[in-house]
Amino acid sequence: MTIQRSFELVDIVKETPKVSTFFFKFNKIAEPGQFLMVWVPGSEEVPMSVAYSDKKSIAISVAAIGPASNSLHAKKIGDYIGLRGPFGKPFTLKIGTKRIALVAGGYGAAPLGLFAERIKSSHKEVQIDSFLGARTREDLLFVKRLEKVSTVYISTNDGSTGHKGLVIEPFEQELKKKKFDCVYTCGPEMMEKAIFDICAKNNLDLQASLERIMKCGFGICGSCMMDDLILCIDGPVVEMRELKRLKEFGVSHRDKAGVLQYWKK
Amino acid sequence: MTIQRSFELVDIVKETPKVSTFFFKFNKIAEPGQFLMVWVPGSEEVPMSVAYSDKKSIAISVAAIGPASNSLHAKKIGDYIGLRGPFGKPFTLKIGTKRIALVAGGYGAAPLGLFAERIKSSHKEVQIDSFLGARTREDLLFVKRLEKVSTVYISTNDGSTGHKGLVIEPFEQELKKKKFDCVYTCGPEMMEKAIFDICAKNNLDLQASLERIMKCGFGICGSCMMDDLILCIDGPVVEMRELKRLKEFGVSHRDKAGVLQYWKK
Amino acid sequence: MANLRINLCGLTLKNPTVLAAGILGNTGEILKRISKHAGAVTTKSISLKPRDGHETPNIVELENKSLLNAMGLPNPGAENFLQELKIAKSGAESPIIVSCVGFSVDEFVKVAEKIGNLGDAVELDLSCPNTKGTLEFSQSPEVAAEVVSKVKKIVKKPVFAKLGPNVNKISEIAVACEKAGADGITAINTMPALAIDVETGKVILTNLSGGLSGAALRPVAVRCIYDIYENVRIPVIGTGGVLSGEDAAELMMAGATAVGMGTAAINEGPNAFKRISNELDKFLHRKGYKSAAELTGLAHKR
Amino acid sequence: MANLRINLCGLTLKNPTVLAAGILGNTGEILKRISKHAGAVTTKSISLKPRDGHETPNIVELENKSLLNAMGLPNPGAENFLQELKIAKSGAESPIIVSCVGFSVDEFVKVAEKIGNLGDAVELDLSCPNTKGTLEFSQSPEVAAEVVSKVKKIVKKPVFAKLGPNVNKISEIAVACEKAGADGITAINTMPALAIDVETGKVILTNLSGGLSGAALRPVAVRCIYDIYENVRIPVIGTGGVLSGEDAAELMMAGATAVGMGTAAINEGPNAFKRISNELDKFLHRKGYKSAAELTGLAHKR
Ligand SMILES: Cc1cc2nc3c(=O)[nH]c(=O)nc-3n(C[C@H](O)[C@H](O)[C@H](O)COP(=O)(O)OP(=O)(O)OC[C@H]3O[C@@H](n4cnc5c(N)ncnc54)[C@H](O)[C@@H]3O)c2cc1C
Ligand SMILES: Cc1cc2nc3c(=O)[nH]c(=O)nc-3n(C[C@H](O)[C@H](O)[C@H](O)COP(=O)(O)OP(=O)(O)OC[C@H]3O[C@@H](n4cnc5c(N)ncnc54)[C@H](O)[C@@H]3O)c2cc1C
Ligand SMILES: Cc1cc2nc3c(=O)[nH]c(=O)nc-3n(C[C@H](O)[C@H](O)[C@H](O)COP(=O)(O)O)c2cc1C
Ligand SMILES: Cc1cc2nc3c(=O)[nH]c(=O)nc-3n(C[C@H](O)[C@H](O)[C@H](O)COP(=O)(O)O)c2cc1C
Ligand code: FES
Ligand code: FES
Repeated sequence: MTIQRSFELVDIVKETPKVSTFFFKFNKIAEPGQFLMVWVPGSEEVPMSVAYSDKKSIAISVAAIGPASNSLHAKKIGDYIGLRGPFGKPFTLKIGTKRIALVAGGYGAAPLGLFAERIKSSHKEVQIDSFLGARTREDLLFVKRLEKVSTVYISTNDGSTGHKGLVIEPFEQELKKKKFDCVYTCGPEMMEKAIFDICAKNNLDLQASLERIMKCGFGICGSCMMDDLILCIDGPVVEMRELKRLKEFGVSHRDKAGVLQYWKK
Repeated sequence: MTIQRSFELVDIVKETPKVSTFFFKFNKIAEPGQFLMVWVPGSEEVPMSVAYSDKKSIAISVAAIGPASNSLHAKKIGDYIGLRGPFGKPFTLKIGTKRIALVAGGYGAAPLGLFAERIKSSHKEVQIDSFLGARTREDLLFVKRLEKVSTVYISTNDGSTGHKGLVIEPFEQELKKKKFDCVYTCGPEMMEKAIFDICAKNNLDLQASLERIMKCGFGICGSCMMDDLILCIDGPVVEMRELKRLKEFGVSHRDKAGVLQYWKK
Repeated sequence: MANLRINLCGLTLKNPTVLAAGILGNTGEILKRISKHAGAVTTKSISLKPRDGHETPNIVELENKSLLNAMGLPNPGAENFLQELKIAKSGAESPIIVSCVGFSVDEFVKVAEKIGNLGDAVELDLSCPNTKGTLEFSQSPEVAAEVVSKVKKIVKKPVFAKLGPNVNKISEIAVACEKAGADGITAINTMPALAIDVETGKVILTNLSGGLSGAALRPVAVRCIYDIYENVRIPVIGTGGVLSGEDAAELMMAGATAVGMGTAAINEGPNAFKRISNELDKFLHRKGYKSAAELTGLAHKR
Repeated sequence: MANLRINLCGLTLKNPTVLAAGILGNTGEILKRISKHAGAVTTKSISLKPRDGHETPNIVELENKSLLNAMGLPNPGAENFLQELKIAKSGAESPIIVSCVGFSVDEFVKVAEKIGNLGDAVELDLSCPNTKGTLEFSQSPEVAAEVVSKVKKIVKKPVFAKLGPNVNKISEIAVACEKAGADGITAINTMPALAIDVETGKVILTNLSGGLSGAALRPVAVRCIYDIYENVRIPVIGTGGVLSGEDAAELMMAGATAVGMGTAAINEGPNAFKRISNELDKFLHRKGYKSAAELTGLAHKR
């Protein structure tokens, strides 16, 4: 039999003007950082990080920006949406961890939000500092959700709330005062690269969730290859040790044909 | 994957000059009366009743009489033999049963032996009378096995031991003295038919294991059809209620092409 | 309850499930028994002379409810089958499709002459992969068409051409059959395959190769049905790997009017038809369809 | 430990497992990584120009470790692939088979000219069922032979012709390729199939049909390999549904010299090659075989 492809959309929560969270009836539990391949019947299939997950349901938080994401935003409760997965390596907590930092840009707050909740339910002792950044106040995602389980530092490009500027700045600030056992980041690659540089300089452990074109989710299409990593299998979460040796991180990615393309700086 | 086809032959026990019991490593448990499809690689596949069965092994007791059975007798410990199954409906014990009779001809003692042992391990209170028949003394199968769990009545055609004559005679004798809640029989069809007639006359419940050509074991080949029963699925054990309405029982059977053939009387 | 009734070439099927040819269908009594729940029943493929079929082993069980078989068309032959058909007709609760097979065009005609008008429809098994020569009837559009048109001259009942997947282009063969007068297509027969017992290094089936059926065949069947539906106007009895009501829905959405089932009936016995038509009913209800017939060809709408 | 080494047209494979074309094989670094455990690695099928492949969804997961895919041959194109091949060659630990694909005979020749001599062997993908026209190369003995003989004139390395199951008679095509000079056959490619999402009534793949691979394909692959082995003398890379060491043994007993794996590598990642060659080793040991090579064609002995 075809492994069940489409699942009932049971709830939609508008989070920001652009981002909504879509809840589905789904019985496989995902780990924070894992992703689903999401197909709106009649449209394309694209990867989406898991934002919530329990025994009965799963959710993704999607920014409406192009054909695939907009077609999902056009759906109503009761519709059926194709889901495959969960795929990939999740964020992990090392034994003995006392304090961590989460640095999120855009919908990166979704997997990090889930990660923070999971930590708080099983490892209450871990201190979490969350750094959230957005263009403007109303684009900030999961502020309340993260406030429940962590200390939140906000930045907006336009200064409409919190620190005016990049999310990196308050992070560097706190870094001077606190000892983070590990930093976790999910967001635009250039932001992640900047975090990586800071962590490398400060000898801090890091896990970054990387984004690539993913047309299959498990090792076929070749678009997600990054050096000798297959990001859909070996990632999307990649650890410091690996990040350090990756020549393509922050430099280049592959297009749908698998041709190497350089990021515009 | 091909569901495992061949299993290691781990022991061979010579029971009579013609019959040996073959033990295999096998992890499915069979009920008494169920059968296996047994394939000696390089030869044919034929049905065989289960003679012993536990979590780790299964056994069949086979009379060497023709090509298929002889090819099995030619095998050694360590060889691999194809087994499929177990298939079919087993003998069953009704609630409240106090005394039963087992009537076996030839290798019919194998499934009935297993049945008697299973009853004794879970329903100690049930009284069992076993009627075993054979041509001659040395052809008698499972006398000791059945003596452990039942009262055994022996008949041989040549009178070399026990009653001289048919197995039916001591059975009819005991019938006069005892009240059997159910009779169970497995052996040549004409013997079963005779038992059936006696039971019908005496208003006794009966379960008979019927034999037909079985080329598949689960409803395809059409050789085991008997009226509207598919004996490999609906049998081989058939209850009184069904036996009464079967026009072909003791009368006709089907050949490999599915053509109706009448038993020579 | 949704309306499960189907019109197949003028025959009324109480539900879309059909007993596929070659399984359980060689005696009148069994056909009658299965007709209680199946929308139609197909007989074993009947040849001119009785056939014992291939020596055992003739079947391999595969994982995931799939099978490999090389029965070799065991059947009592047309003459002996007259009596079985008579029994079947006396009290069958759904239409009887008489499957005919031949080892030459001429033999197809002779079998059809003998028994083709005694059921409610005829199916021509042009695609048995397990006997020498029989697969070829459906590997050439010309030969397939010749069998269909000659049988059509004799048989007054609807004639279905049964095709197999092991061809360059199944829709070409279907079109040829339609042009030759076929009233419907049955698709698909099994796919040639082979299994080896690695413990002994021996090919399992005495016939060496056999036909793959069941779950593994379903995606191939759905593709064939989809292609045929795009190219012909006559109805299709979709067959291949239907093990649940939703599987049946999938074949219908691909273009099937009715749905044949072989392996399901092997795995589960005659009860399969009741269970699967119940499941189909539930599916229709859950999704708000009023009738099973609405499903046919649904996936072709854009 | 049994001897797992295999000689394939003069190439030495450290074990019989081969990364099949189209999976994981589009960058030099990944090919290198997989070559650590696989006996040989096949590149993605490379066309003359870069191809994005079909729009997603391009894959359907089926029960029982089977897949349906219609990737549409995404690949960076021959020119861009030169660099990847250079990286792969610098440090690959097993032979690299360069898979070439074309949409005309001429294009096959051009791709082979550009990259055919840069690996250790060439495989001609004559049987991709998911792009218009590409399947036909292996559906006609003449066309298949033409591609093979023209490429043979250019390429100094062993040339394998990759065939698919969706033909009337695969052994005929294999014989034609052998006569045209092919050094080996790769069999089989995926089987055309289709899947519909019953909840929405929509065909899942954007390309509509796709190719069936994995467990469901294995019995078909075993049959094709068995047939080909009976009819040609050149070695066969058996491919289709190998998910365990015993599956690999089955394909080898049917006639394969080496064993390609696609779906296993998808299900499990690069680790599949290590696991399956370990399992094969254990199987050989348990059954008392001294070398993997002994298995090839074993099931043909009576
Ligand atoms: C691991 C991972 C997790 C992600 N998680 C989220 C998330 O939680 N929320 C969220 O909103 N987005 C997420 N994305 C991004 C998402 O996959 C899409 O890139 C995004 O929705 C934009 O696609 P679009 O078609 O709407 O718009 P555009 O960006 O305009 O895309 C144009 C076209 O490019 C192609 N395309 C773009 N991105 C991808 C991609 N990543 N893979 C394949 N094809 C692509 C498609 O054909 C698309 O139609 C994630 C991506 C990855 C790799
Ligand atoms: C439910 C059932 C349980 C059985 N249990 C036992 C048992 O426990 N012990 C035992 O010794 N025998 C049992 N038999 C009988 C057994 O299946 C064979 O009939 C018997 O072994 C004789 O086969 P043969 O080839 O040795 O000899 P022959 O009787 O000479 O047979 C000649 C040929 O006829 C065919 N043939 C004969 N019988 C069958 C059959 N039943 N099905 C298919 N083809 C057949 C074969 O092609 C065989 O080679 C059972 C039969 C059935 C139906
Ligand atoms: C054991 C077996 C015997 C079959 N015999 C015949 C036959 O005699 N004639 C025929 O047209 N098809 C025959 N078939 C093919 C089935 O009718 C059907 O087309 C095929 O099995 C696919 O359906 P399924 O997956 O539901 O089994 C046979 C199939 C099986 C499994
Ligand atoms: C996702 C996917 C992509 C494939 N792409 C190609 C390809 O580009 N060229 C090719 O010759 N075969 C391709 N194939 C076929 C495989 O190489 C292989 O022949 C087939 O999948 C059967 O093997 P498997 O069952 O081990 O997967 C592809 C198969 C899959 C599953
Ligand atoms: S998403 Fe296709 S290979 Fe990773
Ligand atoms: S044994 Fe074949 S139908 Fe019963």
